[in-house]
Amino acid sequence: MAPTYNIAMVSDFFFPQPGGVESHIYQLSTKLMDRGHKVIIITHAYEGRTGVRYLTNGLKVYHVPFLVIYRSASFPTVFSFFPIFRNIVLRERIDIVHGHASLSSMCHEAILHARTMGLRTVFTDHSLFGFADAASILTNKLLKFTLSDVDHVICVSHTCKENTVLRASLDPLMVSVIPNAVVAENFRPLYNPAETSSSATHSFGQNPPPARQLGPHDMITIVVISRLFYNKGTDLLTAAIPRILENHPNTRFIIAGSGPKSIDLEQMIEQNVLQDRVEMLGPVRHEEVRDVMVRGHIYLHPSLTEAFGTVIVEAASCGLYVVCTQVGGIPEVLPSHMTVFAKPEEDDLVAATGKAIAALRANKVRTELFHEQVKTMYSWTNVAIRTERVYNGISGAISEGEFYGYDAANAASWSATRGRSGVQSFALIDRLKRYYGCGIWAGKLFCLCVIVDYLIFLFLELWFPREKIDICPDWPRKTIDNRKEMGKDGLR
Amino acid sequence: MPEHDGLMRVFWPTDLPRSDLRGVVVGWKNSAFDVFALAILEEVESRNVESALKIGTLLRNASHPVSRIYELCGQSSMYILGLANTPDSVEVDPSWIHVATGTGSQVPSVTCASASSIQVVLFERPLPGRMQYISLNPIALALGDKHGIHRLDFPDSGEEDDEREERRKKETKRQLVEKLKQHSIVKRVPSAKEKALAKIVNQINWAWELEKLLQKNVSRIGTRPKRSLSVSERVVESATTMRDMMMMWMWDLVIVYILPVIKRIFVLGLMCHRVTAEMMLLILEWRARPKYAALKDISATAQQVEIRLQQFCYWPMQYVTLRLRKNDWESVTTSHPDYIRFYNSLWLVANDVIIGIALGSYIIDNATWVADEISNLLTTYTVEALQSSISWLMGWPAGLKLNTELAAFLGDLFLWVIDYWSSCIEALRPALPHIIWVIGFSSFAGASMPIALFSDLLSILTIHIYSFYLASARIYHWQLNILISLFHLFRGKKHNVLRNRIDSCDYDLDQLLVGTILFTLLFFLLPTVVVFYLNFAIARMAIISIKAVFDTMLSCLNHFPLFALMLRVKDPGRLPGGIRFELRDTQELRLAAHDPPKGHHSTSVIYLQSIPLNFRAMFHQYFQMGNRIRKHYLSPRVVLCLLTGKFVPPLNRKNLYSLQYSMLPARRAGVMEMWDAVNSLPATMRRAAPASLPVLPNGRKLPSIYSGGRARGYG
Amino acid sequence: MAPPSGLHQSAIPSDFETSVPQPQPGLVRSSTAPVNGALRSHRSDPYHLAPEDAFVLPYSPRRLGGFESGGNGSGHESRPRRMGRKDDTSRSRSRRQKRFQKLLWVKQSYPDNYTDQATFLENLQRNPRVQPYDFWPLVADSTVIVQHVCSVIIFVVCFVGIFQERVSPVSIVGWGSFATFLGWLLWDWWVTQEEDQGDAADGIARKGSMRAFREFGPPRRQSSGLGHPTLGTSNVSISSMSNFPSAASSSSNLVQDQHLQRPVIFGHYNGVSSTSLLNPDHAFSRSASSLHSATSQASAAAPARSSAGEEIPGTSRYRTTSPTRGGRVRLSTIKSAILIYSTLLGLSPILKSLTRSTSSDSIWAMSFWLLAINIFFFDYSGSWVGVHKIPVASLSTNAALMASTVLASRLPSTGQVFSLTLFSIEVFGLFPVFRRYARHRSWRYHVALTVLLVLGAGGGVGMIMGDERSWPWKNGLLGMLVGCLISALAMGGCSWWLIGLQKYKNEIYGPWDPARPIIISRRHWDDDQ
Amino acid sequence: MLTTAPHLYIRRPSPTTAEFTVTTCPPLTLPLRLALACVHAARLSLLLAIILLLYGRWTASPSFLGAEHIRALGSPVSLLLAGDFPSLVLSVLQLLHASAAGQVCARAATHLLPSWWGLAVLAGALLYATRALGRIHTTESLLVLRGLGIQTASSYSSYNANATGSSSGSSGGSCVVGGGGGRWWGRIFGGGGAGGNAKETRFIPTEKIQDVLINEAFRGFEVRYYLVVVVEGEEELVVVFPRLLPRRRIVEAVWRGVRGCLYEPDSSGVAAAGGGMGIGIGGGDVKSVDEKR
Repeated sequence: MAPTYNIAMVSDFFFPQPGGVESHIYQLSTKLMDRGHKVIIITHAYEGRTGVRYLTNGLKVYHVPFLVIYRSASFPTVFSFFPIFRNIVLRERIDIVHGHASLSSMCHEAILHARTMGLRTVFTDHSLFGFADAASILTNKLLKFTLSDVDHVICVSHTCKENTVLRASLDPLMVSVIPNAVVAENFRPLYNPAETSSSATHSFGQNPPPARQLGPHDMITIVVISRLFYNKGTDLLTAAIPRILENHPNTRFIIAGSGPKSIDLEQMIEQNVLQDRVEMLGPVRHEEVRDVMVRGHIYLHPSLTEAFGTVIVEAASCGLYVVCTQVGGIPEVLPSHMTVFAKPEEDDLVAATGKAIAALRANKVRTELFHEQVKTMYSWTNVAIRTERVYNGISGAISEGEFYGYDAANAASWSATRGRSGVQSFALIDRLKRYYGCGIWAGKLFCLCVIVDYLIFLFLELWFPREKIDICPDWPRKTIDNRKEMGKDGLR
Repeated sequence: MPEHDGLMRVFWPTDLPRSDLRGVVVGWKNSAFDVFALAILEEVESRNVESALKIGTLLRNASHPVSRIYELCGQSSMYILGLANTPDSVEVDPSWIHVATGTGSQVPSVTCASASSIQVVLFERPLPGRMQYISLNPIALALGDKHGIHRLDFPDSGEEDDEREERRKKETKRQLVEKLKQHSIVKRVPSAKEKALAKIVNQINWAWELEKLLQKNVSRIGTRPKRSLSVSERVVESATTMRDMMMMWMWDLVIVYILPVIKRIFVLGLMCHRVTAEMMLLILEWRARPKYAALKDISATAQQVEIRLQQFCYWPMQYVTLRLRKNDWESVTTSHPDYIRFYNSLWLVANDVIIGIALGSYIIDNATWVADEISNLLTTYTVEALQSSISWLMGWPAGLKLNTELAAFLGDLFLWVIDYWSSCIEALRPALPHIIWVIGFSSFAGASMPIALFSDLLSILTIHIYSFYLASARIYHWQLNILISLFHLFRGKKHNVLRNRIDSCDYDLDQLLVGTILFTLLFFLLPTVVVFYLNFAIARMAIISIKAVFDTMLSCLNHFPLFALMLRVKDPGRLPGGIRFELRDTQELRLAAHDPPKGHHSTSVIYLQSIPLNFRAMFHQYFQMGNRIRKHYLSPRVVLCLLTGKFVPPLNRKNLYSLQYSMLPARRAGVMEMWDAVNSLPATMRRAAPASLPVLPNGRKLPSIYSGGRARGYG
Repeated sequence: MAPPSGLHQSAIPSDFETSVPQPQPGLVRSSTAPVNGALRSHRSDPYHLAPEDAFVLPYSPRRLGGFESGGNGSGHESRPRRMGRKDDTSRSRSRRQKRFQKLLWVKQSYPDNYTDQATFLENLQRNPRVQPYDFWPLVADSTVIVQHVCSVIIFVVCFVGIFQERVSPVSIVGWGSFATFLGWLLWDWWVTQEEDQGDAADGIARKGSMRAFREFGPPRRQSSGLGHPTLGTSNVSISSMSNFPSAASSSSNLVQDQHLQRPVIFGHYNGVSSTSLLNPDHAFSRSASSLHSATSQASAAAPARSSAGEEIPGTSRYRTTSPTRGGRVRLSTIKSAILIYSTLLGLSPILKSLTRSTSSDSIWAMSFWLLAINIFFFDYSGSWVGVHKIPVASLSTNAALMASTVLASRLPSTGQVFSLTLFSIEVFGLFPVFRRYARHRSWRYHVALTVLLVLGAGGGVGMIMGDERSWPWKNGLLGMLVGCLISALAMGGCSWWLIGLQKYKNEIYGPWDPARPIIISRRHWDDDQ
Repeated sequence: MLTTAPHLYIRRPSPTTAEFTVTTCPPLTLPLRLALACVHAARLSLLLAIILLLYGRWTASPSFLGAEHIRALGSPVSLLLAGDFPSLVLSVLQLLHASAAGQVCARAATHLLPSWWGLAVLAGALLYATRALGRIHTTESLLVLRGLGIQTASSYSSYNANATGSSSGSSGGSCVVGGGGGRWWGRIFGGGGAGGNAKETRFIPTEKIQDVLINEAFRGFEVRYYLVVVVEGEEELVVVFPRLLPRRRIVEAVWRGVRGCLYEPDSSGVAAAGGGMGIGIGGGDVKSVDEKR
């Protein structure tokens, strides 16, 4: 039986705030709990969500009261989080701290403190950053600080992995690529609403659902669901929509989402009179996304940067033909027969959409098969299993050679700077060595921070002794049959 | 009985007379195993008592209808609960209890055959004659029917946003509570015992009177040897009856002939007073538009007069309601808060008048001195201090970089107005002693009147500061806005009204030039305006705080819970603030109870006390008012207004005085209603007249209570 | 920001604008391919990840660190890829078991943290669009800054002169106004010339911007048609007389694959090629911030401009037909001049006493900082956006004007105040426009102007430095000499230094960078509404 | 030494009635009693010192009546007999003032505190000190009566650390909010019955009890367990043992006890079973509790 762990997911972003990271954390935790681990979530207090809460499946959420600055990213106070974090970790008997989202300062602090307390740490990066502008440079420094002493890093796509390796100058072997997933049951196409998940084992060919034929003059609906920010490519969208509608008579748009750019869209609609062909729904809740998607045939995703792009997987799972820009990790996500790629240019986008529409009209695309295929590609259980392997690796449950692959021997060339992460020792001097390599001035500064952190840790051990902290009872753990899961997902 | 878990609950009055005689315990049976002992009838046979209970001899010649007892105690009849001081040899109904009330032990030892464990709840019977009673939730000193009207009254006041915000918070909290309801594991239906608590409270309140009644009728029970009276006793008896006859005759005489005349005159007087009051109230509350402020919102005096009139209109109604309680049992506790409120307001007015007389006489005696003082204060603080400060600002004060020309201009302007004003004050000075005298004279209507007048006088005499404040605030605000927009222009941006954000915009050259020069100009002129503005703003704030002090004094004078405090000191039993239990140590009970406890019996003795109302609840409304004032003046909103030169509104009088209305009904009774009420009173008196006859012997029976009750009541 | 970097950033785009036209964010990684329908079908853009990329054998496997500039590599690499894509499906299916693919949707037999030496970081590129500066163009570009600094110095000199009552304010403002008038006449003459060409070139514009007409009907014809041809021709003219250093510099500053660019530009229809230059938003953002935020700035600025469109009658006014246009322009110019004149006349008495209570030192410090702001935030990019769209860098102009106002308020008499303020308006408000236009007009004027300014500034400083009683012209000449020396040293030294700094440049680009979208039709629905 | 960690007493005379008391008061041993006595002596002397300071300041002030005038009032004993309390107080104070300590205080008052302001500040500070000293032990109790309801009581004076159960139940043990103030008022109005027992009780009838559950909340730098009663129709939860917040062991014991004692056996089975759930269902309404903090 595989060992089970007590895992604490730390991030600034969690429900009730909607978003990709949030649902990722929730789904992953749920699946991990199904696999018999104990998972708690530490995030900051939201409006109307404070204190300690239990979600329905026994997932425990600590909403730590913290000051929130921009877009629910909490104010970076390096050390003030430590006492309460230590208290939670001790009372929950945590042995693995798993931070999410490189923009959440809470996660970084948690990883730092966890290392000080001698826990294993994992970090999951959900976003891409450039190297040019000042903000990203600052973020990269911070990330380097955190990740120079982390046990393992998980990225959602290969592009994300490259980016993270470069940003934090990491050993590529301690960075795993584990994609996001979708709950395929929640994103069923319209035509077979009552479909059991038992058919997940179908191969593509056998008993396919009836193909829906599309006449040459049927109305083709193009769906766009995204927050209307600049980096979501709303400008492209705004520029492309009138031309697409001009080129293809029987098409209409459904746009869901809100943001600063929505005004531009409305302006565009009013200017060349398109009110009857473009429908703006405004913000939709995550559970309504499917209902919006199934109203359309094509999903248009004009994003300018995207680490993974869960939404296009959801769209494909809903049986939509996806037109997306060829940026970031998007090309890795879906096979080419589900997508039409476009360069982030107005003309190219228009042309790609035209190609997609033409293909649909010619009924060349078997969109009704997408659901099954996507279901076999992405499942949270699979993600959970792979994450579990990472946990096993860092906690030494599986041997290092196995974990770091066959070339662990010659990989020494890769890990020039730091020791093997699997055996990363908690000795203060080793950690200081690692931090010192972060830069000329930054290295010294980081070492200072670490030393202060360690002193605080000693003081806390003295002031709030461990035996004064109540151990809280575990939610009854689930036990699963590992082999079945393995067989089901057919992974290694 | 489904919820029978062998728990026997016995309510036992501690102050039942203790004796070693055998007796029958009579009381209520709320449910099986939940009994309430009323009295021990001594030396009677249980079956006689049973029959007597059936035919109701025990409640003979009650002073008031008996049915009311049953309806209020929630039981249809009394039962025999058990026997007292009987040897265990006597075989009885197993559900009966055996009580041993030895004179030695203050706690009776209760045993029951069919109960595995027993709760003995001891309590002390409140004396209805003294208007003592117990209740589960604290007595309400304020009328409760405000809030609906409170909302309707001023939707457009300054408090509005705060209140809305409060309401929002309440709403979210309510939703949380709703969510919490879904969390409870098992929803259990409360057992009969648990539902009985309200009834039991009533029964406790009734216990004293009922016990007295029962004891009075004990003599009628059973075959007691009725020995004939001796002669002497007969003589005495006839004499007493004779005297009673005489008194009753005279009493009738008074009631029939003299009383109606007096009452009629009194009622007529009341009515015409009421009509005049109505008219004055109409004047006071008249407002041109619903938005506009009525007279009573503007001046404190009008407010004060209005309150007094409202009280005068309310008293007769209160009195009528209080009179009605005379022809009911004294244990009916519904009207006690009314009683307290009524006499509280009476007392307050009396105190007010007393203090007022002292104050008024003092003021009248040395009106001239007071007038001089006031005029000196006025000249020193509202004229000279202002002048000196302005002239100080005119020469560069404290190294502030003021613009000389502008400072000179503004200073001269204000100085000129002040000179004009001071000349007006001079003109007014000779009349001041008369005004003071009038104020002093007005204080014979109560000390609150001169205070209100003073606060009005203050606001009238400092009207120039107010206007200065307004003017400087306007200028400052205007200049600030222009500066902000010009600063946007300076940065080459402009505020986009449509999207409510700052957009970048390329201006024409000439726009830029003129805008920049103006910006520089205003920027360097700003400090001058700021210091002047601040000067007047501070003065304004000082005046507002003084007026706030006045208002607080007024509200203290008008609504200090004086009577309640007195009661709290004298007889805490009359202000119930809830109940509390105390678990008594049972081993001492065991020692006290001489019989060794039976094995399966585990008895727990609980002591029930009524906790008097705490002081926080009494002064609750003052806390409320304090909160209001704090929220209005110490809020960041006000600071923001001060900084941006917006007009800081004074606290809306209605909000401040909502405390004061809490003693008055939301809408006062119309003239006709009052007429009906006052006329309904004599009829009730008639009905009450025969009923009030046995009150006398009754009163003779317990003189202490009645004298006590009356004296404390009306004294 | 530090002066050298500022100089660097502002120097590059300035050359793009005046030089060969090209699609707007012309250097974006994702758009180095022409925006051409014929070329779009095959992938000529190697930096994109595509699903197929996982199957084909990469041309030159790269490691961390071992990179040459991605630009040249791209050209060779695109070919074998294109061939390899013919039969990708069959081959990939055969290899699916053993080959590692950079895909997420295939279940592959490698651990999650497996790092494929071949495909890992294959798309990383370093300094893809660093172009080596060469010396003379940089010097030529730095003349703009020298001009501005010199004009500021001249202004300060004038103030000191007035303040020490060595020069009479009236003479200064008189000469200033006279020069301004001359400048205006010259400018007006140029304007009329250009508009004649513009009307002549209207026909070309018709053909060029067909799509614009289709989208936005006849009433907008003039507006959308007007802009391009003038610029189209001007571009042609400039690039034709490319023996001048300016053109040389601009062409040198182009992207490495010019051979690819040029046919595109001229093969491409005129509307598109010139709109990107015409778009004032881009001009602004270019000058204001680095290349990355270009489009963001533009999109932010777009609505503002659109809403500003109605307010300023000028824009709509210029769209009328040519003959009466010039007259109206002159009328409006005269009107605004009169307006400013009277405003100053009215305000100067107040200005005189404005800062009397403030101590002189603080005033000096304040004006110094304001002038510094002016120098640093000045719009050095000679971005040419049409005759009547005078791009005024608001912040710098306002700062200079405020400084002059503050300085003027130190002067004792109203006349001095008035004249100084007026002079400052001429120097900071109008003169830059003239300079820019002169530079756009011909390089010769530009150089002459620069020399004049340097001489004047040096001489003025010399005269101020020197004491009164001795003969001032000696000092003046000395000052001119020194000034010329200093400016020459500065221009040469700074350029040399900047070139020296180039080798420390290390930019990393990859698929993770947010793409910069190419949006063509924005201008249409931005400008006219 | 004076206090211990909060620990639990249970008095349960019958299975349907139980009182859970959590107190910081260790069992009263002789040294403890001595220490308490010392503390009280210190407080008394402090109070006396304050009074003497004020009095000394007063004697120094011109508005003083004059010592001989006060002596003329007569001996304290006679005044006591006469029942003239103000002058009695005066004379006693005068006597004390005449004593050595009084002299010291007076000198201190006249020299150290030239202004009334300083004096007032000092007096306030000392008073506060005495009151703060007053709270040595905190005792909070929970009384469960089947069929009646739950009553929480918390008292935190040094007298009745162990008097919660056996305080003589005469009428009107005053219930006043607020710590020391409560004690003073209790002295005055409580009829002396409760012996200065500032006891804050709250009775909740059974049918208004919606649920009794254990919850967690952030407090300062830690997460604490606490027992909470959900009252129907109220938006604030009633926290049991609000000041002590005992540890999980105690809280759970009390919770099980309440479940078993309050309800009839059929539902108490559910209570025993719902151990984890009792903790689990707490999540709902941490907000109001947090606001309580």
